[in-house]
Amino acid sequence: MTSHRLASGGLIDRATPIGFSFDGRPLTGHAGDTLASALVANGIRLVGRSFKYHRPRGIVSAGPEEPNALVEKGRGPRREPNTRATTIELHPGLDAASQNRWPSLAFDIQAIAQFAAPILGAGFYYKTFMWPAALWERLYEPAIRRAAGLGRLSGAADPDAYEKAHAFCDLLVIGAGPAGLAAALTAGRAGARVILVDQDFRLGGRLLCERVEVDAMPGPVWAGEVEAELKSLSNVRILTRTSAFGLYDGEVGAVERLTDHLPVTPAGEARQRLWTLVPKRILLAAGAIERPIVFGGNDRPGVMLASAMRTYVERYAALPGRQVALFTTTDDGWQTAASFARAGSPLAAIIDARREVPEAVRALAGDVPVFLGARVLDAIGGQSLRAIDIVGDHGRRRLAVDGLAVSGGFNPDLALTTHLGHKPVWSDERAAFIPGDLPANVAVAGAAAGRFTLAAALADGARLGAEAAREAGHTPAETPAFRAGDEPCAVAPLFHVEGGRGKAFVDLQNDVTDSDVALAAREGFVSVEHLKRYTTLGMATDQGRTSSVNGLAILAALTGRTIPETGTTRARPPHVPVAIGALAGLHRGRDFKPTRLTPAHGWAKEQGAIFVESGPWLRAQWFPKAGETDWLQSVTREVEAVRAGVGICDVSTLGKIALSGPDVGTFLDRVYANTFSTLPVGKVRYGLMLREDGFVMDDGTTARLGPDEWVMSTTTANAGKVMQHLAFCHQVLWPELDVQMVSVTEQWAQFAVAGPRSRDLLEALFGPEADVSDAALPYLGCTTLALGPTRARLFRISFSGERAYEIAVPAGYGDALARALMAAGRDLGVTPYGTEALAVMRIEKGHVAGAELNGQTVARDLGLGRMLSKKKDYVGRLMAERAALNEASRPTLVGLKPTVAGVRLRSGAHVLPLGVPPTAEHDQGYVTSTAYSPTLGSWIALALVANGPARHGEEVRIHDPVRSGDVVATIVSPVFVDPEGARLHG
Amino acid sequence: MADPVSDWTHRGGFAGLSRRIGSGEGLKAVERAGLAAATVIARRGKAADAATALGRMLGAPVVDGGKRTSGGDVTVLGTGPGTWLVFGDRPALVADLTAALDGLAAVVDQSDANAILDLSGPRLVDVLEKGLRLDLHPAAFAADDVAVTAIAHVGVTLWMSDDRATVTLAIPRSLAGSLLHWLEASARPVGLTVEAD
Amino acid sequence: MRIPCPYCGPRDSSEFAYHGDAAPRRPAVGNAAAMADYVYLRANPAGPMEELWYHAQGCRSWLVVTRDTRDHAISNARLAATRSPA
Amino acid sequence: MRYSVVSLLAGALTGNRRWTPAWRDAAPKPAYDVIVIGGGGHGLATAYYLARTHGIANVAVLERGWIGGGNVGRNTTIIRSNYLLPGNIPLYELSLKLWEGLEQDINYNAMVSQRGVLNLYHSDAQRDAYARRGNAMRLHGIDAELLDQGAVRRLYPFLDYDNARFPIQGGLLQRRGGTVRHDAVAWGYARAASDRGVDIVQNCAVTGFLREGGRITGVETTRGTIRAAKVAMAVAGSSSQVADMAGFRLPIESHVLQAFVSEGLKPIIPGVITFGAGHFYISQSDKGGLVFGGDIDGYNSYAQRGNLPVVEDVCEGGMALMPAIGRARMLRSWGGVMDMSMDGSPIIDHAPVEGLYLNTGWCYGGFKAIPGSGYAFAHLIARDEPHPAATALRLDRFALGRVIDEKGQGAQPNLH
Ligand SMILES: Cc1cc2nc3c(=O)[nH]c(=O)nc-3n(C[C@H](O)[C@H](O)[C@H](O)COP(=O)(O)OP(=O)(O)OC[C@H]3O[C@@H](n4cnc5c(N)ncnc54)[C@H](O)[C@@H]3O)c2cc1C
Ligand SMILES: NC(=O)c1ccc[n+]([C@@H]2O[C@H](COP(=O)([O-])OP(=O)(O)OC[C@H]3O[C@@H](n4cnc5c(N)ncnc54)[C@H](O)[C@@H]3O)[C@@H](O)[C@H]2O)c1
Ligand SMILES: Cc1cc2nc3c(=O)[nH]c(=O)nc-3n(C[C@H](O)[C@H](O)[C@H](O)COP(=O)(O)O)c2cc1C
Ligand SMILES: [Zn+2]
Repeated sequence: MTSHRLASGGLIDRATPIGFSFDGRPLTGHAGDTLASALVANGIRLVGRSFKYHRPRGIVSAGPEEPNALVEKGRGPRREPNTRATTIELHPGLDAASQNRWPSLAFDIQAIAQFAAPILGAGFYYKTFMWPAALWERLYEPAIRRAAGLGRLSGAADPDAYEKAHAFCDLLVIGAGPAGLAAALTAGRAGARVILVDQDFRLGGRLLCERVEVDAMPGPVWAGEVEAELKSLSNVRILTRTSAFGLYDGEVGAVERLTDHLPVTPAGEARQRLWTLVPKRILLAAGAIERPIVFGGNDRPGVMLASAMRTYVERYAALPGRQVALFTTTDDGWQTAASFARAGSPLAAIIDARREVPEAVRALAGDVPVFLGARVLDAIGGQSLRAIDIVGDHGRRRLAVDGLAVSGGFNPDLALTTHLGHKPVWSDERAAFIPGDLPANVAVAGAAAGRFTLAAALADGARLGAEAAREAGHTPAETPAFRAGDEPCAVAPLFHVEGGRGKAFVDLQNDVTDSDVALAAREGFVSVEHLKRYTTLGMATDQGRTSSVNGLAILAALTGRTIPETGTTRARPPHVPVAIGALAGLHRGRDFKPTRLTPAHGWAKEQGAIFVESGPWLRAQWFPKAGETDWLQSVTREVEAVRAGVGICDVSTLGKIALSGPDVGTFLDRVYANTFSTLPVGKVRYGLMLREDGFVMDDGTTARLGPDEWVMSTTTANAGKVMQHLAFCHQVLWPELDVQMVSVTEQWAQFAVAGPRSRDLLEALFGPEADVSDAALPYLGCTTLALGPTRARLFRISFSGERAYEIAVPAGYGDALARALMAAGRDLGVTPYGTEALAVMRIEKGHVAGAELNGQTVARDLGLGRMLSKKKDYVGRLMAERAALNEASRPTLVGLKPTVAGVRLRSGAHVLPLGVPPTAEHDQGYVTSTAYSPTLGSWIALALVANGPARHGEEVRIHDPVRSGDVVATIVSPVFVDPEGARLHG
Repeated sequence: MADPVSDWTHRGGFAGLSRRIGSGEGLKAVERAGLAAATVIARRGKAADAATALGRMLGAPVVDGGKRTSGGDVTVLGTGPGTWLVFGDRPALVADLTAALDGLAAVVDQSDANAILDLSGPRLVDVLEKGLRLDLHPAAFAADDVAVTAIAHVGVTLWMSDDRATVTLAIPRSLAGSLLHWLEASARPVGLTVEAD
Repeated sequence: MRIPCPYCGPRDSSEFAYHGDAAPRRPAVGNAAAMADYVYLRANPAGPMEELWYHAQGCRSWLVVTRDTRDHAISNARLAATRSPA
Repeated sequence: MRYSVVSLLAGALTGNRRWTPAWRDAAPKPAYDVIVIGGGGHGLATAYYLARTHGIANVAVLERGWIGGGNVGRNTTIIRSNYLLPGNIPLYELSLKLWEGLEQDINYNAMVSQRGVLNLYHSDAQRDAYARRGNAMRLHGIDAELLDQGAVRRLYPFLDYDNARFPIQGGLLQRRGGTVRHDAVAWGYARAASDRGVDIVQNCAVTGFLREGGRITGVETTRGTIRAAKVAMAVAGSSSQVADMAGFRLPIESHVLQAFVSEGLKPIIPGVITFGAGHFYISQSDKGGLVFGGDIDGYNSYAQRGNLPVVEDVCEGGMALMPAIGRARMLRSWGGVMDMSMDGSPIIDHAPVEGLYLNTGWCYGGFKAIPGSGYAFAHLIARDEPHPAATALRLDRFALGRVIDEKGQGAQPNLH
């Protein structure tokens, strides 16, 4: 047995010893322990250092509200900083270390900070470090940053997996103490769908920590029986190790720790699971958190919440001290005296600030020196408590103790009810904030509602559980009356004992003292929110669970206001800190976003394609051949092959929308800037689509394959946006139009076949029966032809400027089509080409694409002004006609050629006149797209330049300071290759 | 010249993706390949008539709502107002629909647009809830309900068998690999078998 | 936030795309000033507001949703296509 | 009282009892030369520069709650001037220059920390867009560096370079960008303005306007009627509400943006990083918290809080960018109500009603603009002509088509 473990009792498994280590020291605990209880059982006091003054600190609580006992759990990439020792379930091999200290926990150099405390008061940094200005980033700030912070991240990628899940229920019960268990059982028995969550690994809440009986059973036994019955109900789901952390609109966020308590994460299992719970009703039964009292030296290791002391004794059979005194203002504190007495280690003294204590309460203590109407002024000690100074009617007195249990009242754990903006209200009677206005579907039970007795908790749970069941359409057989005692629970509020010599901490973790609160008040930070921000009170990892109320009570006293007048700060999610990994779940690394693959992806991979992310898609960027060492070499070869012979390119990623219905023509006339109602069957037309604000949204082609069979294509990037826009136009603007449309992007695999020999390839592909002659399929024609077992759509359109076609087949044949095209073109030297070659050729032809359709350009800027119909209304027309958008000085599309051959142009460079300094006033535009043109044997570019079309022939400066580029280029027509368009037909 | 058109193999979205993860027992995913499919969108004001015509074709009433109706080899899924996704085990599905719905609805071939998986097994619901933001409890989701929704950022159309033992997901075929990746990650602890085309 | 799609039932808001106030109606042809108002000016009320949402990952309907911008409470949702013309 | 090491030491020796309120908590007078509505960063800075630069000290800042309780006190503290468009750049650069001398000017350490802002790119197209922007900055005399992947790796070795869905190719770095302690900006300006005679009036909500003829001559408030020769509004997310009181509509929607802070950690992230393939940006506060954020929730809201799906979206971006933060825990999340404009750029202009001045449309980027905006707004109010750095930020630009649309998203505020 370890030094402070009781010989019997508790809910630990004495048969299962567990080895673990703290700061490298090997120790032993038991199954059922937390790290904190195991440390207590081993007599370890000093567990951490405080944030600012590096004061020695010990364990204060037995739950997630713990401000002090934060440790780094685990090693290497699994190291988890700031983990509360009070919530770590002990497991074999657990390796925990203290943090924020150097060189060691016992001897921490930065502890000298506490001697400078008078100048390190609240907000001191706002008042200094201003001179000389340059030293802030170089000296002061790095020093502050190093001293601040708590634990360390490993710096390596988190090796564990996380997952997410959704669940739905009639009633979500948060907290499985007596109130939550009673509610879940009542609603569950009635047949309601119940989810019961508790952050603990064992159900029961305070029942596990108190000597109480329910239905004549010891608390833990009753909890076990209820758990067994709940588990037998198929309509009830129990989630242990699960913290509900946030109330959102209609949803509750919770995080389940799946494997944190296991020595090693089983392969394939996630570490944690993020739950989104969607309940019809929520019952908050989260209990209450005990409130400490602020007095001198109240941070000494050994000073602990009275209920936490009891928890260690009753649940974990671990004795937090051998000479323990109690400082209380509550009846409940006296229960701790009873626990210690039962454990054979009666308290050294009881100091109750109240002058009168009911006899029944006094009886709990047994034969212990009691000081009524007294206070603890100072706790004395260094790394461990040695004595306390008390004052009272008897005068001043020093008591030698090694532990001090403190009970200042209870704060109902109501934060979740405030996440949607509702505020709790102060109750003088209970000396606590209790539920005020609540969200519509939320109820609160038990200690969380400020009803502090066990009987009340059970009754609340049963009543509200039954209510929720009824609301969900079930009839509870009867509301069970759980039998339990009504223990005394009076409180006389005491927040602060003035006059001590030691520092009196309000916020233990952030080292905020009573004098910091006083200083803030003096300096005008008298709004609670100002107080919080100026002193950082309540901003630590515990979010003020044990400090906020004391802080505002002290502020209230200083400013002559009541507590309700002073008000509370706003609580926010997450209620308990949640691993960022859990909030991300699966979606990291390559799973960050889904990946779309074209039907012929496998074929392209076989061809050795280099792929590029294109929005959600992966597209073949180029197809390197053996011996090619540089992308430009491959791309140049691909371009030359297309321009000289024939190439094929997978364009399946283009958005495709099927349209049908009598009003398609009218509809297209309204959504496109140019006219479509006149498009004959068998024809394709290039279309330009504007946003309503007049700027260009997208371009593409629409083909009319039959009288009522239209298919629109969009750019890859804008496919979703255009579909949504068309649905808007149809459903919101013109529901009277009889138009049907649906995306068919997935249905069709599509390949461009381009080059002077493209028709030859088609002839080989489709065979002699098919007529792909220019007469049958002229430029901008379209048709449907049999191809193998299917039918292909054939469009004669060209992005490259060459004679070109696009062939579409049902996606299941996409891979076959690629292979068939390669086979049919073998003798023609068919060359697969990727998006780079595609881009080179469109730049050579002056076709605009994503870089020019950047949402900042109007049709006129792109040289497409003549496409804007004057004969009809369409989306964007009126706004595009605004004078400012038609000024010649707007940057307008031009081509650029370097004056010196071989010089490279880069997109993003700006265009300036020659012979002027490179300043903003001379900025005349920028380069949008560049390529090495094998056809011209030169780098070329498209650019948007002020007055561009009027300046062909002018030499300009292409200024690219971020890449140290500065070259001269000539403004030319944006169409570099075949301006007459002869090749389209030839 | 070799006949380029000789080996036109049709490939499903999950082609080549068969696998077994862990015990393989918790969940079974079987690709349903080769189904013909079409989107049917009622002409303006003709949703009810189109539903009736679809019902006639199936021999079971079809409604304008998120419901599944099966008849013979054809399954009609309501996917939006006046819109249905129809699956059928017959090559002529699109032609048959076009004939049956003449003047009532647009019929658009989608036979190759979707990759379809039948999911079944003892841990079906446990795995699905890791991606689906829908309540599949019988009280909330009837056996003939259809949902168009998303799993792990992938759009899905979901329906189930009458005995609720099989849940079918139709997803855009380009995303088959991504969906499978989610499925693998989610089913790994319980085991997964994928049988693809 | 769960949006009660009239076709699909209640769904998580992340399935929807937002378009904002449903009150402005696209003006008739020819009126540039009215069009600029329609495109750019918003009442942006703090309180109940009718607004357009698109069920992008569901039935692909545009909805008119009545939602209070102060607390996100949704009191109604209907198909935009069935609302009366302006 | 002047703040310095000396005063700090003197304070310490006297038990810190001699400190006085940082600013006077004034009660409203019946009339002022200028009333500034809104005790956020912009309002307080405006008042300060009215007093300091234009000698107009008979000014009241009316704040409905406590100063700094709005967006100035809840943002991710990033400052930078790496803007693209000529309409925007001068104002943000003016602002950055003012940040650089702010602490000495107002005698308050707001912890202006020029630790560098790095925007990552993940594709050639994005690289070129950043080159365009970096070049625009350089033409305006602003520092900008385009880094390749190797250089980014040297700065931030723990980003996901090798297993990423959208691999990092490089970044645009502005070394002069960084962070500033948000609350200190409000308190520092309030103190400096108050020292120059400005009345800081808290718990005073403007509920209506006084008018004579067509002109605004004062305001109705929860603390009575107050007259003023000029009334200036700088109420951020509440702009439409206040405009409504004056009878006009704005090209503004109010949207909620969430922000997040982790538990305190030892320094790991030296500068500010912005993910280019998702919505995520992050820095580490001097206290050790990772301060991060992402996209707006995307719907109109005055609730000052957001929802879980966006929290998840932001964290997905975070883990995709830097999987080393998986075991860091999110400590707190909150929301702010932003004045999202129709082109994503701000407005500093006369209001359509005489006597009223308009400062709005800062979207989720107005913190960095506080000194510059306050300076330019004070100029407009004092001289009735726009400051040279703000000539493009006009209200009529929407009707005219002179929008300043950095992202090219058009009149859809939730996309900016
Ligand atoms: C989460 C978040 C992150 C952000 N991150 C950044 C960032 O990293 N970098 C950046 O540059 N910007 C950022 N911003 C934006 C920036 O915070 C805002 O643009 C800027 O603070 C707005 O100006 P302000 O400070 O004057 O606003 P606020 O501080 O909101 O001030 C407006 C004030 O007006 C008051 N008010 C409103 N109505 C009335 C009335 N009727 N009567 C009296 N008073 C009234 C309000 O109470 C409020 O105090 C962020 C914003 C948020 C919400
Ligand atoms: N006499 C007194 O002054 C006094 C004061 C306070 C409490 N009590 C006793 O405490 C008990 C109160 O019962 P109860 O059921 O209301 O509370 P409880 O404290 O017994 O149970 C609350 C449960 O909620 C869980 N929980 C809290 N927040 C959670 C979250 N966000 N997510 C998941 N789980 C969460 C806790 O782990 C705990 O198990 C009674 O036994 C009562 O006698 C007495
Ligand atoms: C840069 C920055 C850092 C913050 N750091 C912390 C912190 O360490 N701890 C904390 O509790 N809150 C922190 N906050 C959040 C504030 O507590 C608060 O949530 C925020 O200012 C919004 O106010 P509200 O939540 O009261 O509405 C921080 C906020 C900002 C803007
Ligand atoms: Zn829907």
